[in-house]
Amino acid sequence: MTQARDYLVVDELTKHFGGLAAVEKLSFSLDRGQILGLIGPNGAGKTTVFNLITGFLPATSGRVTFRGESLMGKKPHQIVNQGLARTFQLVKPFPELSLSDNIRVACYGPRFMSQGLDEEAARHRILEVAEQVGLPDDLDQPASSLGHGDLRLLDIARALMVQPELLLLDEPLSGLSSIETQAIVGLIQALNQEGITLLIIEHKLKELMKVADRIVAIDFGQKLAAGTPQEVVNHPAVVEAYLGTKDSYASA
Amino acid sequence: MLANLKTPAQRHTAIFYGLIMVGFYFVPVFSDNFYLLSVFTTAYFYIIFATSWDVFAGYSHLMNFGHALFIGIAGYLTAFVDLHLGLPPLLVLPMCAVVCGLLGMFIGYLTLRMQGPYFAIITMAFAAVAYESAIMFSEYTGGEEGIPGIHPLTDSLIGDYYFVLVVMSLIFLFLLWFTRGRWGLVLKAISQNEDAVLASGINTAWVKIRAYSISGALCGIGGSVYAYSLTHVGPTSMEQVLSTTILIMAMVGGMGTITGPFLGALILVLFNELSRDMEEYRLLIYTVMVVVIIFFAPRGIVSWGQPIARAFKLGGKRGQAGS
Amino acid sequence: MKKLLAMMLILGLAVMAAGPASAADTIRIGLLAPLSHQVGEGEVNAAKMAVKRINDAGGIDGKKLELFIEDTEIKPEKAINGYKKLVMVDKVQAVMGAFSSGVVLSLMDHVARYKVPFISTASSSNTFGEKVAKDYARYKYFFRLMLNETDQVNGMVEFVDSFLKPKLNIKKVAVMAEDAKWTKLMGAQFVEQIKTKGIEVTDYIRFPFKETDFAPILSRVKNAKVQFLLEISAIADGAVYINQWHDMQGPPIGGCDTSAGSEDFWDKTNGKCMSETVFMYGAYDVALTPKTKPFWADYIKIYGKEPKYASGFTYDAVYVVANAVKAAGTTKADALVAAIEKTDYVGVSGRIQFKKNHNTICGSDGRPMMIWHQWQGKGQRLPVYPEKYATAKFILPAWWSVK
Amino acid sequence: MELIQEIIIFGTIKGCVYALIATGFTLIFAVAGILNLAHGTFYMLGAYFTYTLFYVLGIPLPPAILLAAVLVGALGMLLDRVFLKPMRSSHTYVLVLTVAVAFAAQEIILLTYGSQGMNIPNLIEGSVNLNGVVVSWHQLLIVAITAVVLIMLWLVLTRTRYGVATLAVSMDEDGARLVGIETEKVFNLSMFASAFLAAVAGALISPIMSMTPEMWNMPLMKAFVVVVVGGIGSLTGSIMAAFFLGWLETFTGFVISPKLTEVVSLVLLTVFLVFRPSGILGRRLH
Repeated sequence: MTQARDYLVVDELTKHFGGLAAVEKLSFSLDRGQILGLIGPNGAGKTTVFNLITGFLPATSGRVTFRGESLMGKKPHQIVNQGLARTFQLVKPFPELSLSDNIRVACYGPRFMSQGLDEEAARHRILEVAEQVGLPDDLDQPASSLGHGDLRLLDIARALMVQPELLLLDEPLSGLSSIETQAIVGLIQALNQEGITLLIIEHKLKELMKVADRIVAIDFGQKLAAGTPQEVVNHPAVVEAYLGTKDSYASA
Repeated sequence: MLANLKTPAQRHTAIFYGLIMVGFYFVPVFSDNFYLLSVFTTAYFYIIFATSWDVFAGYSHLMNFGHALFIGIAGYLTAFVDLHLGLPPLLVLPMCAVVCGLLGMFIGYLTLRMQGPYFAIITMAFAAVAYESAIMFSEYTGGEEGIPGIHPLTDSLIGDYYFVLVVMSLIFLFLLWFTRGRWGLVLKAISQNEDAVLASGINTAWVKIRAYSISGALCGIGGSVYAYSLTHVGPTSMEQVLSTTILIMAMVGGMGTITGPFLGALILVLFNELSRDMEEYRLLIYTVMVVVIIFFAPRGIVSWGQPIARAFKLGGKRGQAGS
Repeated sequence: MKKLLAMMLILGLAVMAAGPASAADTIRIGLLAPLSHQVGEGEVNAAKMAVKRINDAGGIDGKKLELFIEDTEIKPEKAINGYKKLVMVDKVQAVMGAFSSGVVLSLMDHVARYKVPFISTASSSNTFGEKVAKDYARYKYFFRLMLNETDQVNGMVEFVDSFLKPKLNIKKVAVMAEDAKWTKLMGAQFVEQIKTKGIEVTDYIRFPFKETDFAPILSRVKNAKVQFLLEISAIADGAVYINQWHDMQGPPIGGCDTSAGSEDFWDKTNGKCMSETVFMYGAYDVALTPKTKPFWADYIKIYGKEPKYASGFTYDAVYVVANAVKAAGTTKADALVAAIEKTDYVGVSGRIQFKKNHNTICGSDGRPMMIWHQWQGKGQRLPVYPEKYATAKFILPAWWSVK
Repeated sequence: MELIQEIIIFGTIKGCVYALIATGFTLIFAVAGILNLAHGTFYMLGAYFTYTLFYVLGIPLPPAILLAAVLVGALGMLLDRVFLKPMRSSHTYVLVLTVAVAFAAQEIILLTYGSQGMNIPNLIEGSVNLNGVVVSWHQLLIVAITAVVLIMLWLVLTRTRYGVATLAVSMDEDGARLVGIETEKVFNLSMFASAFLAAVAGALISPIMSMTPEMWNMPLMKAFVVVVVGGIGSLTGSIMAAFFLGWLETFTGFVISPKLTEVVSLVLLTVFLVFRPSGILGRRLH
């Protein structure tokens, strides 16, 4: 239905906060079905890129197109309804709602509602998604009772509920135990198998290299390198940017 | 709605409020004491005001400090329409609902981006503008003394009582239905994390505007009935102290539950009348209550339902009384 | 949850129990008054005084009077509720008092609905009488024992035209009135009538009760170079504008200022009210009727304060009702109304008779009338007009000279 | 042109009172993020305390005003310590609590002093003719006192340790804490200063406008307007906006209609909140 190449195109994207250039003329693209990793040191502007793509921040200049359509000037909820969902770096569930209600909220966007699905179908789908991401069985407990890892899963479940074609994950592995990390890596691969395209910000390069088809490295809002995982991590600019930081590939 | 009553606790809650409501309908059977009826009628008005406040402010946590605006606007509209056009209440009520609903939508649109204290100030400011205008345009509004002589709702006290009660019941039921469904869930989610709701593809701005509009419309109906019942409207119907009282009732009862503001309004009005001799101390007592509630029961009176029910061995292991 | 339910039940029962005491064999009179306003305080004191005197003298045909009081806070909604409570809970046979025409106007339809006679003793709107005249059957339960707007306008015009005009060489006046129903007609009629006397009105300003900044109004008046500023206020606090008037050195001021009708006004304004001339009625230390001066003295003896604007009228109203009950031999509303209509009673405020529209006959000698008092000396309020009752000479503000 | 002179003179007097009210309001908001709806209460208490000290205890007026302002300042600190400290971060809590305190204070004053207006005398009696405009010495004194108080505030904020700490906290609370500033102390002292300034304004204005238990409403609304128009958190902006509002209201009252003065400020408030929430000088709100 759409071309596989240039599924998501980020073209000379720029964001200035006052005098500070958070993102400067950043360009990259993502093909359908791919998993693209976005890496860079802390404060490199990765999350800003996510916020620009998903409409949470207005860009200063440049453009983003998804399936050939510009996303510029669109509101976050409109972008979601084009099939582009995201998670948050700081996990943001609804603490006082039950797990199932956390996921249920996403049922009430037009993307789900327009399919004419009723409450029964919604309930069915909630169970399905919860099982797929591996949430605890008791979906009536409030989200505030979950641990950090399960909250990540909950956030992903909520994003999956809108049935995205392209999923943006913001540091899905940070702060997780190794078992939890393995689970999410597995989940990412499974989702990709189902045909979901993924754009992932991640510090844990080892895990990211396992799943990513390509990687873009940025620093100070500018692109340092792009290519296969091996190419990027060995790129001199990337090595330089990472050396001396504890996030470097060598120590990961 | 009954389909949603999965747990025993929810069923007990429904029975509890159902009993109260039925009880209201039987009050005149036991006594036609004017004083008793007027106390309950006052309580019904405050229930309408507090629950309609709750559907927006309680759920979204955007503190509306100027809810009385809708009471006043509806009151003056009622006075004008009643005295100059002579329309019957059954036509005037929907009219007030529409006007206040549109007003709520307009204010909601203007204040969309505002957070926390800014939202509080602007709601106060809108009510204050209306209040000052009512005093300023005294040619039309009667100034500080307001407009007397609005025709009563019915010919008898009991008729008035039932009229107000029916309106209150309908509004209460509507709000329960509205908030127990997807709107309530989305509003609650917005109050906890608006970004995540946006990221779920929901136009949160529109949801909030709509909720504010509904809040205004329902309060407008209440305001209109209030004016009919007093046969008078004046700027006091938009006073800051009224807005604050509504807010305190809702908070004491428990925000974001509808049932909480219902109980809060009922209990505080009854308390107020019982302590008539202490009327001067009313706001003082309210203030102390607010402090106590915020520190010891931040979720309001409704949150006591659960432990009380547990003490009486009602409800399930994770009963959600009052929600 | 049962606990809650039990609590509610107890609350409900307690409310029911708070109902009326059983009707004893007394004549029950209700009083509506703004308790925290000095006019209301004067109404309450006067009514209590009258009730006590009648009871001390043996009551009416052996029956004692019983007084029930409700606060209006000068708010229509409170007054309506208060009237309903007096009528339905306390089961009074007549109600009197209230203050501010806006409040009384909102009561009129309830008086018509519940048919318990009401005597208004502190409100002047002409609308009351017009309503009674227009729909007698409906509004006949309503009486006013006080001067109405027309009476007061006539008094003010006469004072300005025949007394002040030659003294102050008046060519131009300005009017400032609080924005209330009772001043609506009064202000407009005064403006109209004073023009016919060859006096120009440069400004007719209406201000809200709670106005605190009078600089703009006083500036306009000063710049228009008027020789007299007519004030009309009762609910507003006169001290606010009198202080500013003094500090801005405005033109001679006078008229109706209820707050200046209280002896503490001098202290409240720190003496800045010096030369303000206000009219009083109902009670003053003047021999209008044989009862007027003794009432003034007795009131001060009992309460340690001077009577207020409405005190004399409220005092007389109690007697009017008591006499009517006696004459009618019943407390049934219609008979009581008929008896009140036939009233011819010399009270402390003058000789009381009601017109067909249930207004009091006012203005001429021996009837309820306005007597102008000026703040002078070291805080005395002395009668200066009509000459017959005057004990002091009219003075000018210190900064004013007649050109 | 007497009218222009009048507008300038009376507008300046008004502006001074608004500046006294609003600087304190801005200060505590900038420093502690507290939107204090009980700010007008300090103003009211300033007037009533002065009245009591002057009439009941017989203290001469100038020290009575000073003492009243110090007492109100202490009450402000008490309010901050007892009620606000535990939940300062919750805007909802602060708003509801302070508005509840404001109404409670109104009730207490009503019960103690009654609803009728009360007055204290001018600091200096008598009036002066300024080129055709008669103004009382008291009003001129308000201008002088405001100037002195604001200059002192400026000196305190720029020349003292406390002041520098206050400015630091208002810019970056966490940063200030990191460099060892005791933020709690700063909050507390700011609350004192805020309440003190409001109380002075209340005491100075009450001979002109009388005091009533409802008098706290006006200054609160004016503080909103001044703070929003001047830019939230900007002291300079607040002072500028205070005079702007004073002149604008006076112009409206003198030239257009006295009836419009109250509405002008409210309309200004709503327009700014909706269309320019950062005010004239304020930082942009995200």
